[in-house]
Amino acid sequence: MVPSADPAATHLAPLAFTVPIIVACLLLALGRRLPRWAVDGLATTTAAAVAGIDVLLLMAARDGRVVTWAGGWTPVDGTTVGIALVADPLGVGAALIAAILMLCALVFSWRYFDSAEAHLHALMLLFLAGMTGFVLTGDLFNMFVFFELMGAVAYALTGFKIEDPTSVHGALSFGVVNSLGAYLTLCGIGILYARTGELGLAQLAVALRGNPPEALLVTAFVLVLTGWLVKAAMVPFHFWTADAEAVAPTPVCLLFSGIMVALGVYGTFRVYHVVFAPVLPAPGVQCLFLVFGAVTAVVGAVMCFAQRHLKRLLAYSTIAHVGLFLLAFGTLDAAGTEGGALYVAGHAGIKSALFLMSGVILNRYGSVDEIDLHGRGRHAVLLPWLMPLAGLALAGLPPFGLGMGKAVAEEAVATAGGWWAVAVFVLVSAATGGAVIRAALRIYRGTGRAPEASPPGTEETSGTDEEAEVSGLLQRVPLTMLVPIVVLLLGALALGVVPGVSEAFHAAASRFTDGAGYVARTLGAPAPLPAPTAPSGWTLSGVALSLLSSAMALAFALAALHHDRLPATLRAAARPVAPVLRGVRALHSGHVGDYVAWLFVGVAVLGAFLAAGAL
Amino acid sequence: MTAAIAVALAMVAITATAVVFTGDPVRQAVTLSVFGLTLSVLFLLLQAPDVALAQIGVGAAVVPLMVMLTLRRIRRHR
Amino acid sequence: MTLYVYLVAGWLLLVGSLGIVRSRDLVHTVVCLSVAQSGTYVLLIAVGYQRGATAPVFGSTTPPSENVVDPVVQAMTLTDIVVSATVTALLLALVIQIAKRHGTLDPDHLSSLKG
Amino acid sequence: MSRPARLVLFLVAAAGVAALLVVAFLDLPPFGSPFHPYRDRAVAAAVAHATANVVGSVTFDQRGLDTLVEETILLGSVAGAAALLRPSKEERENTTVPEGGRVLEATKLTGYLLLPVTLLVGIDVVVHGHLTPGGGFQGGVLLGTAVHLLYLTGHYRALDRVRPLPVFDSGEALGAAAFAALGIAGIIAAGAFLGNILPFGTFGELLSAGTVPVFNIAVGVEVASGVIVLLAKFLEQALRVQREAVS
Amino acid sequence: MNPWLAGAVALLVGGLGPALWLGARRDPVHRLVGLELGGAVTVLILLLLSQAAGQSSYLIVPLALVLASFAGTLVFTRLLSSRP
Repeated sequence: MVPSADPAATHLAPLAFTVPIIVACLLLALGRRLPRWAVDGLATTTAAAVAGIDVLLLMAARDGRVVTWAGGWTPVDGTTVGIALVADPLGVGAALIAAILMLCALVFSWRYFDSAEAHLHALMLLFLAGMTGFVLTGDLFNMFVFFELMGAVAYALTGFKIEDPTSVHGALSFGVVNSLGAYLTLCGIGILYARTGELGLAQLAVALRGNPPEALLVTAFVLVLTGWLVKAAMVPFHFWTADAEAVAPTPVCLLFSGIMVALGVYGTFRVYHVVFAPVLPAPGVQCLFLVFGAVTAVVGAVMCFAQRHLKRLLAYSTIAHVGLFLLAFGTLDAAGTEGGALYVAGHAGIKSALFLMSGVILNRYGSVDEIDLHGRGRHAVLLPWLMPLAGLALAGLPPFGLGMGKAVAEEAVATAGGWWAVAVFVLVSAATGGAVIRAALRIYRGTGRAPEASPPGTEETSGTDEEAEVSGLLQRVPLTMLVPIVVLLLGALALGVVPGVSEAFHAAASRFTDGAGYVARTLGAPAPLPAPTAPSGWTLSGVALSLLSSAMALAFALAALHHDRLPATLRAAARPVAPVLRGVRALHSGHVGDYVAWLFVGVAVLGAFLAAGAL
Repeated sequence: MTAAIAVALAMVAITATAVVFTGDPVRQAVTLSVFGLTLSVLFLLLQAPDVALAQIGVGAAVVPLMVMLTLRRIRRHR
Repeated sequence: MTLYVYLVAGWLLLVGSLGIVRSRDLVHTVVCLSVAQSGTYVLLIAVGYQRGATAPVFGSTTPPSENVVDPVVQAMTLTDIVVSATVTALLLALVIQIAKRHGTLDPDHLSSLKG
Repeated sequence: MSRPARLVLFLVAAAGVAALLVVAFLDLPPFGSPFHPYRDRAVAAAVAHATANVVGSVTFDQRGLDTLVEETILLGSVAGAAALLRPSKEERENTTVPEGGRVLEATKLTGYLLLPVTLLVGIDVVVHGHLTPGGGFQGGVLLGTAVHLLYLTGHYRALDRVRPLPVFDSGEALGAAAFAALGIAGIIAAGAFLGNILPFGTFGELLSAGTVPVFNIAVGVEVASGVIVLLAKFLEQALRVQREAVS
Repeated sequence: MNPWLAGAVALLVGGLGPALWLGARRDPVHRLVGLELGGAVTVLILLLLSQAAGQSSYLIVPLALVLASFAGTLVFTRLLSSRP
């Protein structure tokens, strides 16, 4: 008999996405008749309820996994026709982050979009349902369907500000690239199904057991991963990200950047650990993610530092951090996964708070162009302190949770990749943090030279014509916008200081990397516990590196603000960088045809890389 | 049976190519409907009447209507 | 035959994508995306085919037998068709708004997002 | 990137992807082979639940979760498209409905005749979804299309009258909600989410397959309403919404 | 190959082929002729295929196609012209 937790706990997983679906239906059916406060209240309560369900599920899954067979098709002798929902701590943790971010986003939007009917709220709840289902399901095709739900709703949310030309343009690029990625994933699923006749992750693992690493598996792995990696914004699948995240309504950006891209990383490694780990040699896969992770991190960091459009800057910093997630999870071991998961959680808090701050700036000053806003925020009270602090935290300032994740991940990638991977971690987080600090100092302190009128027709997106999201600019920041920012920052701080966090993440990570245990538990066989390894947490070297990257972030920011006062030799050394930067920027053309061409380049290179490593 | 499937597949591939290489969206919309017809024949040949029905419903009426209404809206705007 | 059948599926996917890359009109782009998606229908349905078998529909007269094609891929394709129709609708809605805001549908002339 | 550069980049990459696909296809079981393990189990499971259309059984009983999410995609997309096609700030909706174009009398007559036929066939496809090919989605699309024969035969005003949008807006949402609620009813009655809680009945009869026909009807209502709402939004954009004259 | 199937193949080549040819060339109105021909031929092919498979339940497919292709053709006759 399989040890199962409280039988009531098995009903929690389906409820976690069915409840928001039902409430979204009610909002769409009654939306016209309900007053605005009722719509806000209902949506917010639902997000809170989902968070509550996630917490209960997390407690039930603490010591293992909660398996739910939809339709009651429990496997007999290891085979079944049904779909399993498999809740393990890392997956439920991701769902919980999504629900908390959704709660903050909905509270933040109480003063938002006075004209919109209940559509925005219903779409947000459906988006939450999609994200929750994606992490809970244990079936490959079901993952695809939830992925499409996330996608379809996300396209509509991105283009929600129909008066804004950039908004509809970014949404279309997002829609085309993301859909094409999903179709490639479906091809991969079809190939796997033809070979094995299975769709469940656990069943696929059983069917492939003992298979030699043949060409079919390489192709299937690459194709299945394409969709997830497009969502994760890995270079060269990342082009849609900045276009979509820079133009979506702020509460939506928060979810895209805080958790949606991380779910792409989650899907990638969930599929690898459960299905492909026994049949594709680990060194090749590890090498793949080290290389692509590093390239993604560097491209994201460079593009981030080069932006003046605040939301675009944050979007590129997300791409940079995705590169770091890939480096950490790409170690494929429990330590790296623990670091990566902590990093994702810490990043969710900090980056979401930063996006909310950019929303406040947009609605107060009517622009998100850092140059144009020079010194405009001198009289603000709280944000001049919070925004640079968040910038430092993004660079890894202890004791924020992001810093702890960074420290743990650095130690793991040093073992797997070498010192250069640690250097990438430090430099990339310093650059993204530095860009935020630079913008904060410019906007709120007026540091650096005042702007000259920029020549018209420059080839970059500045953010001066961004459409504000409230009717009339705000005179003061309302509490409903301030509280989510503070809560998110405090949450990120708590992650790094509350004792036991590291242990819990380590336990979750060792479950996540234990594919054999996942398969056994899902199909009803007793699962051997993975050998316990020692959790890491804050270490002396980790704190030192985090302090280093925070200091470097500050230095980068000041150097950018006072570049005319830098020594001439330093400026001469930086000169050859300019054409390279121009070249990289020119690739981000906003042209959907370019993006699709790059998508195929990515698939081909991934395939070649993996084939070289595996066969 | 195999011969019939082979012929239908060739027709699907040729029509799809014709749809893609038709640059003008108005003309393309008509050819897209023809493409939908070839797909439904292929599906029935492969013993999938459920799928053929869905393809007919979506491909023969709903999608062409959406595309043509979009084009009309755009033409009116210009 | 095996390679031919699956190559047609792959061809649809690739030629649809080629259409997106070459496209000079966003309506054309959206239609090409749906052509690319039809490659997945053909792949899935072909995977489920069995020579000499009939549809997995027994009706009230036919006695249930094992000699039917795979119903699972057919259910998957149905989902895929629904996704295709809805994504097409969403993208066409976006195209209408792009035409209004930019006055053009040629992707070469859309320049609001660069760098 | 310039057009030629983009095309060359794509063609080179696509050749790589094609190579990946070909090597995978060479390893697949031959086309038409009898290797379908999931099929064998699915047919047995469908017969056990007295569902004659195995595709229906897979869609609503065995893999009902996929379909719940699929219907949610439809709901979200229709709501999303409606939001994207709302009249923007500087636009207004024309209140005078254009009565469109000349249509041949014969076409009009055929349209009138086919409207009830299409409706009946649509209902038949929904109701017999668990027995014969078809189901909620296929029938729903036919139903949603049928109503638009009115517009296509030149009676946009008539269409506007027989199609009170708020009703269909709610109908779509309630159809989707019914699906999800049936899922929860499965927890309450059978202890399993989306469980098949009704008596299975006799194989091949109208009242058989347990909840499958109920799901079919819920989906049929949702899809028919969804198609109507979606096309209504496109029709509004094409025929009624106009930029406000600058005064 | 049973005669029904042979007929279907013949129609596929001799009927649907020319329809594709018409439906993929020149201006929209010419293509529409191809679509109308294709719709009619496809209905026949689907009828023959139902016979060939010996499954009367397949007949719902050509029936649905008759209805949908009537609507589909009207879409173009109505919207290809310049009137609303």
